[in-house]
Amino acid sequence: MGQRIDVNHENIYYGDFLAVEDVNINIEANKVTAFIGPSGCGKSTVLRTLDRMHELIPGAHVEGEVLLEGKNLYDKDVDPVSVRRDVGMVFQRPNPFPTMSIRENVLAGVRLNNKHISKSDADDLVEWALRGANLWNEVKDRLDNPGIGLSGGQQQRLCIARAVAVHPQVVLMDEPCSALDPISTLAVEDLINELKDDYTIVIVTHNMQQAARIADYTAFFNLKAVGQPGHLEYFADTTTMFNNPQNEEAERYISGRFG
Amino acid sequence: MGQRIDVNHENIYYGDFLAVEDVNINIEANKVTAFIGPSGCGKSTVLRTLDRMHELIPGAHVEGEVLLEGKNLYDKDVDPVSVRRDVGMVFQRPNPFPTMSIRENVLAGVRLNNKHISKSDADDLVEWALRGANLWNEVKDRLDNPGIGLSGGQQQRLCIARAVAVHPQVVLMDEPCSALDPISTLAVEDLINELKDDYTIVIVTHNMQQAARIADYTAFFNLKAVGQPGHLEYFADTTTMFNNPQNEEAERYISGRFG
Amino acid sequence: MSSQDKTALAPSGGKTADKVFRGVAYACGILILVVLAAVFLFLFFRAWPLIGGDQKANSDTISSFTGGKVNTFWGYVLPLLFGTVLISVLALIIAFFISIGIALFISHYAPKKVATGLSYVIDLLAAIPSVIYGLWGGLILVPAIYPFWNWVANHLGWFPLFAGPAANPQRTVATVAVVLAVMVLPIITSMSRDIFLQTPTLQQEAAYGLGATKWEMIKLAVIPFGRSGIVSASMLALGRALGETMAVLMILSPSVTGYSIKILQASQSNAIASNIAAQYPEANDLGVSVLIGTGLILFLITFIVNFVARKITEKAGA
Amino acid sequence: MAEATKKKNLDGAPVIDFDKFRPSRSSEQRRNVMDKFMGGLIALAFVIACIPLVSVLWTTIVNGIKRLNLNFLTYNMTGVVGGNPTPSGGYGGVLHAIIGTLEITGGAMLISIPIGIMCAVYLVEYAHGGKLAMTVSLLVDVMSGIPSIVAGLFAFSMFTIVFGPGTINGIEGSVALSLLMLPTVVKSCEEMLKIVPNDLREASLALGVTKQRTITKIVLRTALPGIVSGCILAIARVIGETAPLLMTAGYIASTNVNLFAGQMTTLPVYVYQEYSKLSANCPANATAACVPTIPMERAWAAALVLIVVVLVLNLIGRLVAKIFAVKTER
Amino acid sequence: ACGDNTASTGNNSSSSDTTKSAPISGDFQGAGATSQQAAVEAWIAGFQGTNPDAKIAYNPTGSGAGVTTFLTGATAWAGSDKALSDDDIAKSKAVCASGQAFDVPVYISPIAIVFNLKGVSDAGKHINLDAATAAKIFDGKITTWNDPAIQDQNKDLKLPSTPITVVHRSDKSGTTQNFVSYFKDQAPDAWTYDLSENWPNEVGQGAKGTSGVISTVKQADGTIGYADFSQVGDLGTAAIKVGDTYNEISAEAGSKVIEDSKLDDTAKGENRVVVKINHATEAKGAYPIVLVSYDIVCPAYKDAKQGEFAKAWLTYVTSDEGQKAAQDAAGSAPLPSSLTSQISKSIDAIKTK
Ligand SMILES: Nc1ncnc2c1ncn2[C@@H]1O[C@H](COP(=O)(O)OP(=O)(O)OP(=O)(O)O)[C@@H](O)[C@H]1O
Ligand SMILES: Nc1ncnc2c1ncn2[C@@H]1O[C@H](COP(=O)(O)OP(=O)(O)OP(=O)(O)O)[C@@H](O)[C@H]1O
Ligand SMILES: [Mg+2]
Ligand SMILES: [Mg+2]
Ligand SMILES: O=P([O-])([O-])[O-]
Repeated sequence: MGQRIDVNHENIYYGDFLAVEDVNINIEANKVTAFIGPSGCGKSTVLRTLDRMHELIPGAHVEGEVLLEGKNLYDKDVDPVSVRRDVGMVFQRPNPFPTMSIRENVLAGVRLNNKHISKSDADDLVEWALRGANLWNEVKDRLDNPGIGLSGGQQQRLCIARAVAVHPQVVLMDEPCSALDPISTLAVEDLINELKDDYTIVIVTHNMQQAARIADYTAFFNLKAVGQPGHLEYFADTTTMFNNPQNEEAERYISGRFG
Repeated sequence: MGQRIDVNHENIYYGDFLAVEDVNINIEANKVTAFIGPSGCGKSTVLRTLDRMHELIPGAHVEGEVLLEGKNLYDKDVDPVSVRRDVGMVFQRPNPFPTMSIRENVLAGVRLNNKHISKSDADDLVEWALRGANLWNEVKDRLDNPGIGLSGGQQQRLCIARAVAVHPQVVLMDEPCSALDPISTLAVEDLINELKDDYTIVIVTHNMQQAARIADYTAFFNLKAVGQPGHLEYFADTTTMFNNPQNEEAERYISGRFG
Repeated sequence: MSSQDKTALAPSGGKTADKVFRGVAYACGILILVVLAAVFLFLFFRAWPLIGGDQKANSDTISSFTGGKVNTFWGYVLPLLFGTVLISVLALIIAFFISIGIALFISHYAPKKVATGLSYVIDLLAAIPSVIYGLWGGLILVPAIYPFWNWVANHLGWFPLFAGPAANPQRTVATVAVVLAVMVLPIITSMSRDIFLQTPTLQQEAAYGLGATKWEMIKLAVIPFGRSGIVSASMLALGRALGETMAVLMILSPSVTGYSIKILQASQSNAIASNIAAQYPEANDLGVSVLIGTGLILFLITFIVNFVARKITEKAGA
Repeated sequence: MAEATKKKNLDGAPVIDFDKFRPSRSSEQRRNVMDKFMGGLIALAFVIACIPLVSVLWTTIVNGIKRLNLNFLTYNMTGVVGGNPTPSGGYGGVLHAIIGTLEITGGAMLISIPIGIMCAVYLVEYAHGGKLAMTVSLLVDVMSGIPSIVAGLFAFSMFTIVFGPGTINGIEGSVALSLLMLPTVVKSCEEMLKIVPNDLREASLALGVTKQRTITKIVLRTALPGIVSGCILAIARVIGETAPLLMTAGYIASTNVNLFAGQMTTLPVYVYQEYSKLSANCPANATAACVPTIPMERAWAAALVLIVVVLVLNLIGRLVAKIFAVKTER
Repeated sequence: ACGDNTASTGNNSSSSDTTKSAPISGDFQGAGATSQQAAVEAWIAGFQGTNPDAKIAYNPTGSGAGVTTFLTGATAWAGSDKALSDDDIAKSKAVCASGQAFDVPVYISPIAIVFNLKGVSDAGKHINLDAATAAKIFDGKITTWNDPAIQDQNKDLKLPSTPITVVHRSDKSGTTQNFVSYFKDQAPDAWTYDLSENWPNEVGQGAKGTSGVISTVKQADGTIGYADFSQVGDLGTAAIKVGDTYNEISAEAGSKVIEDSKLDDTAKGENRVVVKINHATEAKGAYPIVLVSYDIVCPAYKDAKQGEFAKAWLTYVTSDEGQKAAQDAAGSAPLPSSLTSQISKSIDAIKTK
């Protein structure tokens, strides 16, 4: 089962620079929540605080709370490693491990937890994950080829397969489809739809059609001016957001009259 | 004035691997031609043969003709450097020069070609190009900051500004908007519309709405099977392509029923 | 901006510059071959009397080097070669893991400010001349390390490498290997640190995103990325160890002939480079030929070592 | 439609029991322990390495500081007899050796850095894994294994053949050192050029910039900090060479500023020669100013000077690298 | 030139008849024996006192390399611990303007047997050794300090059972050859090796250079080695049995052996002054293990200036003044008067025109 995330009064810094200010958002379990907004408004930044990836950047830190099923991820006693195990992530640019084969890439996360996996279990898992990412047919004959030998789109799908193969509770996706063609995009969207039965999904997207298609809730981030911190402008269920937004900025953005 | 490109019986190889087979296409001057098709079908590959960037990959070569205003780019006496000066290119991933400021990045094409340009001309050129790429307002106060310090979307717009700043005859764009938010995308689309008065534009895109919005002609590439060479399946003016395609594969692809 | 001096496909300026530059680059590439050929030919030419000269005089010369114990070239050079390789390999083994550890410490563990300072210290240490290591090793380390090696000889003496009794003073292969390890350590460290620091953030985040611990992230992203760099750093290090002259000369008590792996005993082995330095000043013409012959062997052995290492790198890179 | 695709995607996909892959408590513990353990080992490696390194520096500083003063730096070794002080009140110095070191190393830099950079450019930018390039790059690796003593023999004999027997001068030492520097320069430049993202070359070439200008203005410029630090490492490797310089540059007590004629003392050779003297004689009637241990003291002081010279060079290199530093992409 | 210390003025105050001729000027180079280095430094300083425009460099490369370089014509003179070989004499014809090179002794130094033994050497005591015992020690036949052979000669010392670690030169060395030639002459049964500049056996530890030997001996208890007397420092030394007494080492004691020695009549060639050291000497107070080091010059040079220099140089070096300078700077033994006439005859043979 997926888990819910509640973000309370979150301020996000890069060193001294306050990148995103006072975010409050409730992300429902087993739903898809989309983050939209103009470039530089901090969508990626907020997303990366949900699995404590943000703090890997030197000097970066977070104020406020991020509650995963009520438990604050930023509590002293929480191990970021286990947070990241429960909250998977797919990045904007495809990043397969260059020295690993396609198969090993998919298994990379699982191998960390469990050194000894029987070959047949591994085979099953690889097939499941690759089918889910709509990549199976393209690569099934060359599972032992290096993952970086694939085209950009294929690489990104491989990364999605790798992320879902560890079966996280929450999956964060930062523009996972921006490098994909429509067919692959559709397949990934279907996969997201399917995954939400089991997991909570948060996705950053520039494609509003995509948000409208797949998200249950949509968060609109905005930026008052360049150099100012970004903030969460408006959060609503997707139908309201796209059909009847109660926020002027959001309406202007969605209708393309922005800026 | 833009120039027309005619591609005749073009086969494109990576080493021994025939990536794209027998492309024949006529790209009209001062029009926007869009390349669409599934991932891996060779859109980028074909695009990169139009300014002889393809041959920079070791072992890669091309058979057939690419005529720029009737002159074969692949003739013995043609200098690929001057081809690339006349045919500009914008890449899928933003690639500003990391050693240069925003301003220097825009001027790179002019400066690196050892052209001397007065400061006021340079200022004008920088402003013109950055405005065209919808980046001026965001960066006008920090033109001397490094280009690499911008966000992904901003970087890509900077690259577009850099490409148009050299006033090419033809501009090739490989998914230039895939990392941009809708606002920037709209601005770039407007820019493309504006540029086609002077130049010929070829754009690879995954976003069919975008192709429909901006292209005069659309080329649909396809792939019979993985490992097989890609080919140009169908070429038509955009209205025909999206409303009444005379090709079954294209129709299935456009309507999203593919695969 | 308005001046559009466009004639389509006009030949571009700078074409000559392009050609010249390319020519110079090629010439410099080829120069490497020429230089190396010159070195090889010279060594071979100077060593020629060993093959084509008066064999009686040759064996007399070699006898004079070895106090009459050996009078053939191979009998002279093979033990030297054995000693050279033994010392260098031991040094590399000692240095390798420590260096990788330090490199990782700097690149991924130490706070940024500390790391910058440490990097600087390591870079500086790479520059400490071997003659200073020789001074230090011969005067400070040799007496200081005796209790340790003596302990090793007493407790691990059953292992042939550590067969006792430990020589006192410890001017032995073991001590020299430690000094050479210290000398090559900064080379491996600074090169692998540079590579580790360049591990793409994307790769590292991919690993972290899967729930990897720091060490697992290093195993998944950093080490594979740096592997060929590590190998080539080790190669450079081995090269330096094989050719190290002064430190060995100033510390080791050399043997005249013989193969031995008793690294805690004195006068068991000698290295080619330090032997050349020791014998060259007093050698006559033919003696120089013999020494250059041994230099040629050393040259060939580094060739083989580097060749093999190179093949390993290639395989790892594939 | 979602139903249909779902079926299509996972049609035939195995059913996975994810509990099998769950981390067990023990495995989690094992991973945590492993993480801590390796972190500890890595820190330990650092501490272990620090012992000899600190000891080397400490010994050199403590022993070297004693005789390191302005007099030592501004006089050479002419007229120094036994343990007796010179008229200037010192005990001889290293001025001639500092000058020799700077000139000989500078000569080696002038020879090997341009060749090395261009050779790296050839390997990375022009030769796309061709046979010649493979050979060159292999031979560069081989060359990096040339023992310094062999380089010395090579330079010695080359000059002997060209300029007659017994030729010993500074440039001969430079040639020997450049042979040692060259592969280091080539290799580090090669690494640095390889790291420059191909995107940048394409971006530049697509602007219609010639290859030469792309290389000089984009590629080399982007790689510059790395190249500078690579060259510093290369200099660092050779500045302390002793054995080849004993054969090629010789040893002289007075100052020689002419790189092309006459013997030249360098700091490492000076250190070694003073170490070899070990002690000086003080005759029975000598005054208290006669110091019998002066040669070793000079050796340590010169060693300290050598380290300081290296440090200063490093600082300069770092400053250069910083001024031209490239902000790296995240 | 820059950084020069003004030549020391102490030495040339005495009115010297030997250097009456016009001052020499120019660049002159020598190379050779390391043993001479300290003395040569003093000589250069002294020589420059009267010839301030002469720039002299001595590269202590080692005797062999010094002779080799001299035979290429690149240096004005060579320093060598060993007399020229017949081969070298023959080769020198090509280098010298006329005649062939010859050698004259310039530097005599006793070779000390040094040791480091707790309770003995650090108490400032010496040990007594005869040739056979010393030879056996250095051949590894006697392995502990309290071996009866040693103890018997040192009744008043309480010797411990510490194992003996022999320390010898690892590089080719004139010191080694001069040292073992004493064993060869005086204890032929105990020392059966051929005479060579290389250490002949694998006993103990080797070290590079005199400095290496001294620092090794200093590093551990129970070590014994040999080194030029000037480098002994505070290490213990052995008194050697000459006749019925044990004579301690000193510069004068070394000189006495040479005084009691004859010229080597196997050294063929004009003007050569080669000493055949009489190890069997019974002269009172003589210390028999000595090293004689030579300067090698041509009787005539292609460049007359070099000849002028060589003549003046040797004249100064072998003069009382020069020998005194060497004695002060290097602790060497003075050339005995028995050799001086021969030496000055040879020096006179150098043509300066
Ligand atoms: N590593 C970093 N160091 C410093 N500032 C950063 C860093 N990454 C992002 N920022 C800044 O934080 C702000 C938010 O950036 P972020 O990448 O989250 O925006 P975004 O909404 O994801 O944009 P895009 O749609 O272009 O991906 C921007 O002002 C950006 O310049
Ligand atoms: N550098 C290369 N070397 C070898 N093969 C390549 C290379 N680049 C692309 N290919 C192959 O050429 C074919 C066409 O690739 P291309 O990148 O042109 O596709 P595309 O249509 O642009 O895909 P996408 O939409 O994912 O960008 C693919 O099969 C790909 O694997
Ligand atoms: Mg983002
Ligand atoms: Mg593409
Ligand atoms: O002076 P030597 O080095 O030959 O003893």
